[in-house]
Order: sequence, then structure tokens, then C-alpha cells
Amino acid sequence: MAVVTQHKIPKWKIEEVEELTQKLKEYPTIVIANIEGFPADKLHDIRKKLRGKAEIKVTKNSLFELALKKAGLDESKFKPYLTGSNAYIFTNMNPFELHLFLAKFKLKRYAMPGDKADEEVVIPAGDTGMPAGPILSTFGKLKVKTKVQDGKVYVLQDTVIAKPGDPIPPEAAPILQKLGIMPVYIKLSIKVAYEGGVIIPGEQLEINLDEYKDEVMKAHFNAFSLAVEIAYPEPEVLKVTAQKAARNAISLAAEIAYITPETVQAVISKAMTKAYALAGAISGKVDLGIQVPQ
Amino acid sequence: MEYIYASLLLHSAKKEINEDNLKNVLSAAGVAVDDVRLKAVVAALKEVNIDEVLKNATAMPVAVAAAAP
Amino acid sequence: MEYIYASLLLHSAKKEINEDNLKNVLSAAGVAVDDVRLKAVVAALKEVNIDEVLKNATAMPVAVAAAAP
Amino acid sequence: MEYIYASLLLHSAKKEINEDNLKNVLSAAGVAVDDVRLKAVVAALKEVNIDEVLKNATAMPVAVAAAAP
Amino acid sequence: MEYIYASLLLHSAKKEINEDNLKNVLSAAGVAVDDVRLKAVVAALKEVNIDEVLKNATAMPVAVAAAAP
Amino acid sequence: MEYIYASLLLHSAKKEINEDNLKNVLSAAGVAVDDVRLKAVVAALKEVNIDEVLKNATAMPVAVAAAAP
Amino acid sequence: MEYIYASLLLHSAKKEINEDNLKNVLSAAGVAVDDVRLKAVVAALKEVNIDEVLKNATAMPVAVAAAAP
Repeated sequence: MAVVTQHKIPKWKIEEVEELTQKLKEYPTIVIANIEGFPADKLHDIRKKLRGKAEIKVTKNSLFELALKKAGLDESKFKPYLTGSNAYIFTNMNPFELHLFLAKFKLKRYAMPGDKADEEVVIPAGDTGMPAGPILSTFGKLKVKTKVQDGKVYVLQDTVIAKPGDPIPPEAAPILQKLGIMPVYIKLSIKVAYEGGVIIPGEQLEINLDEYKDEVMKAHFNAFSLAVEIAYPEPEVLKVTAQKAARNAISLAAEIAYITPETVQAVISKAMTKAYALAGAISGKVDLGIQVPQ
Repeated sequence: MEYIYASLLLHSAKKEINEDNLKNVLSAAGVAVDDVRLKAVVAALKEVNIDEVLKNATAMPVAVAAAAP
Repeated sequence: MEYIYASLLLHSAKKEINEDNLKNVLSAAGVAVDDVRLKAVVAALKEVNIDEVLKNATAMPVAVAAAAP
Repeated sequence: MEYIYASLLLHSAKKEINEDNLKNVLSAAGVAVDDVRLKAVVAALKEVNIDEVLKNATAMPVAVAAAAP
Repeated sequence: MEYIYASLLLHSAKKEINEDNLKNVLSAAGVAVDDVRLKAVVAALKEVNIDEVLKNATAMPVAVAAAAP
Repeated sequence: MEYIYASLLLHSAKKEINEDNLKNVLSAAGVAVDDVRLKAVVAALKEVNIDEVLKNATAMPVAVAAAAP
Repeated sequence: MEYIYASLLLHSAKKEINEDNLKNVLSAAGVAVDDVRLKAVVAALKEVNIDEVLKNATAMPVAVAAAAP
């Protein structure tokens, strides 16, 4: 029976499964991305960017499932994600690396009614190439100053019509399209990633690099502070330890009013601070004939 | 600030801050003493726990550190 | 701090901070004056622009207050 | 912070921060290694210029001191 | 700084910072361990309340950030 | 500052700050010891809680940085 | 901090910070000297401009005042 069924499968399908199986064996990392409603030309852009780092295949879920079986992978792990239209990405990068790489380049599209701006939307000064007509009132609504020159709409100065996060005025959409301004970002939505037996849901792939930077900084700072505390013999550390020791010495000297050229400033400051505190404490009752800083 | 410095000098020398002592110190420093002010300062300082005030004055930097978010 | 308060008293009374003046003030406050210390303080204060130091010291409470929020 | 400390240890020992090395260090410290986290850390630190971050971090205490005009 | 990072790794993994543990971690990171230095760091860290030091260390970056004009 | 550094050395070594110990340390550093000053420092430090002073001294840098607008 | 206080003591006494001098001072303070640590500290301090460090440490009160907005 199985043999008979297989004969009915078109040749291209067999070849496609064969190719997918090969890639599943070749690459350690597999990423499934949702391309429902994703513009084909943008997918093409991504494919270009990934050249040499990863391969993208758009194929039927059923064929991918077959390939998983043939490659000896546990298809049950992938099953929940094999719905809708998917692109399959094969790469040697680890899933987080791929995700960071994809996040690095911004894909943009034209605004549609209801969109929010992902970046500042500016109508630039100059000839719009649009014939003067009813469109002038739209420019007026957007508070863009124009004049008509040779029958064309001419914008007088660069005008911001939306800041990042602002809704883009719906009437601006056709103008922006005419001017070739794409203020909305799109990104490939990753459903799941797989590497070496580990399934990582897409939402876990988000990495905030600033957080990592902060953590590295904090870890280093902790280490540095600890090193200072134990006078770990590295010049950079001892510089701070010595400074701390000197400061300790000056504070102690100030406390016992031990006057030397190095400490005189600290000692007097301390005496002054005390004097003003006391003056402040009685300034409400006595006219000391001075200004007490509050 | 002469009256304050003189008072602190007496305080740190563990001498009583009264009109006579304060007047003595101020005169020794060549300050022409104003009796009204003298009385007022002595009276006001009687109401104050000087050690407490001085302690807080020194405690300031710590307070600031704690206030840092 | 007696030597310092006495010095600041002299300074604010616009008198020179020298050994004699300082000794006078300290004695008036009933402090037994130690000559070595006296010399050391007078010498150290000669090196210092007291007005400058006082200006910085006075700025401090302001800085502290500003730091509070 | 274990993953970060382990990474900085590798960095300061001039070893590559990859999954194998990081896993080795963490295991030696008795940390039960989470593979997903391991991958995330390795990927993230590839993008972070650690030397740059450390330079800024180390400059700090000096900066504070240097801030004194 | 390898010894310090390794110590903090152990500390954050809630493992004791002793010679054996520290040596294990350093070796796993490919560091050639110097026994005298190992002993010195372990001994010095015994004298320090690490949590206390780290608490103060974390206060600083905030302050420093604020100081950046 | 020699007397202060020597005192802090004794303090951090958990030794008593008395005239003999201080004299020993200063002599070892090649400092010609002045007995009056020695007595004055030892006496003054007896009045002070050194740990408390040092705690405040270290808190300062944080305060400074935080005070920056 | 013993090694550092001892080093600063030598520095302010205008003596060279070398192994012998440092050992002498530490021993006089009753500190059991560890030769490896001694060497490491002396070597590290050779790279440090101590006068610069002290200048920064002394400049602090000014920094506080300057921070006032």
C-alpha cells in the first residue's frame, strides 16, 4: 500500500522533502517563522541578507513534517507550530544569534490607516511632484505649508507630521506613499526555534542587549569593588584602594582635628559644618547678624 | 559667626557656655561684645542639645548617601 | 577641635591667626595650650586660604539639600 | 549573575565565550546549567563589546574622582 | 581579575569560596592556578562581607550615571 | 599624615592604637617620632569610634556623585 | 587594607615603597607578612601615581561643593 501511495506523490514533492531532509541533517538550528500576510518582496530582502549565514525555505507544512521524520527528528515537538504559512530557516547560528541578526536590519513598509509611526515621519521641503488639486487641502490638514509652482505642490519646509509612537494621520498615507516614505517597521515573527533537541518558543528569543551590557557592567563593577576591598594587587584596583585609604585617613584626621597641609581643608570644613548647624539651630531665636545657609 | 565659634570653642573645651565665659573668649579675640546678643545666644543655646546638633551635622554625608536612589 | 574653633573665631573677627592671638583665645576659654600643637596649627593655616575653604564648606549644606530628592 | 560572572572569567582568561567553555565553568562552580539560557548568553555577549563595556565600567571610580574640578 | 570573577561566580552560586572550589572553577576556565595567590584571595575574602560590598557597589553605578553631565 | 596612616594600619591590623605600637610602626617607616604629637594623636583617637568614621568616609563618594545635578 | 596603609605611610614619610621597607612597617604593626602578596602589592603600586591619587582624595570636599547646582 505504502509503495503504491508513494508512487502517486508528484516528483517535485519527493525532491522537496529530500532537500528539506538534507538541510535538517546539515544545519543544527531550525527556525519556523510565520509569514502570514508577510510581503513576499520583504521575505526576498531577508533571504538576501541571510545569504551565507542561513537558508530560507517556504514550503508546505506537511512536506516539512515528512522531512522531519526522514531526518529522524521528533516531529511531535514541532507539530503545534506546523499551521498556517511558514518559512523554515536553517542555520549554523544559535537561535538567539539568528534572532539578533534579524532584528538588526529594519524592514520598512508604507503606512496604512491605523498605523503608529516607528520613526519620525517628516514631509521634506521641495517639489512633491504631485499636481495641485484637492490634495492641497490634505496638506493643509496636516499643517504642511505649501505653495503651487508650475502646477505642482511644493512643500516650503521640512515638517514633522508624526513622532515615533504617534498614530500616523490616515489622510497622510497616500502622500507618504507618493513620496516613498515608509515609516512602519515589519519583522519576521518567529514562532519557534530548535537546536540540539531544545525547543525555544519565539517569545523567549527576545534579547535586550542593553540589559546584558548593564549586567556585564554590574558584574565588573562588583568584581572591581570587591577587588578594591581586599586590595587585590592590580594597579587599577590599588589606585582606588589607595584613594579610599587616603580618604579614610583624611576623615579620621578631620574627626580629631589633626591639622596638616593635606587635612586642613577637611578639618575646617568639618568645623564650619558644625558651626553652621549650631547657628541654624538657634537662628530662629537669635539675630546672629549672619546669613545661615539653609 | 563669632558668637557661634566662641560657643563651640567653649563647648569643645568642655566649659559652660555662660555670659561670662563667652564674653571672655570674645574679648580675647578682640571682638567688641554686644550684651544683648550675648544674652540672646546664651539663652538660645541653653535650649539646644549641642552634641545632638553637632552629631547630625557630621552625619550629613551619610544621610545623602542613603537618599541616593 | 578647640584650636580650629579658636582660629575660625579669630578669622571671623578679622584678626590675624598667629601664635599669640590663638594662645590668648584658647586661654580665655580655659584650654591648656600645647605649644607644639599651636605652632603646627598656625603653620598649617598659613598655607590655606581660609576664605576659600569657608566658601566651599558653606556650599556644602546646599549641595546636600539639593541631593535629597 | 552566574552566567555573566562565568563569561567575564572566560573573557579575562582570554578564552572564547562559547557554549562549551561556559558550560564547563558553570558546572565546575556547581551551577545546574540551563541550555536555553546558555545559548542566549553566548549569543548576546557576541554582540556586546565586552572590552568597551569594561573600559567604561573601570573608568567610573576614576571619573568620580576626576569630576572634582 | 580572574580570581575575583571566579570568587563572585561561586558566591552567586551560593557555593563556599574555598581553595578547592576556586581552583576547580579557575581550571575549568583554563586558568593556570597559582597556589599562593589562591590562598591569598581566599584568605582576604574571608575577612570581607561580600554581600555588603556588593550592596555598596550597586549604589555606585546609579550615582555615577547621575554624575554624567 | 604619617601618624594617621600608622594609626589606620594598626586599626586595620586589629592592634591597639597606643603610644608604643604607634611609635614602633612610625620608627619602622623611618619617621622621627615626636612624643608630644604621639601622645596627642593617641589621646584624640581614644575619643573617636574609628569604624564609624571610616564607614562615613567611604559613604562619601556616593554622596558626591549623587549630588551632581 | 594593611598593605595599602603601610604603603601610604612610607609614601608620606618620603620613603621608597619597596619590599624591605613595606615588610618592616607591616611587621612592626604585628602583621604576618605574606611574601607573594608583598611582591604583588609593590609591583602594582609601581604603576600607580600615588601623589595623583592623594590629590584626588583631598580634592573631594571641593567636589561636593562644586556639585551644588
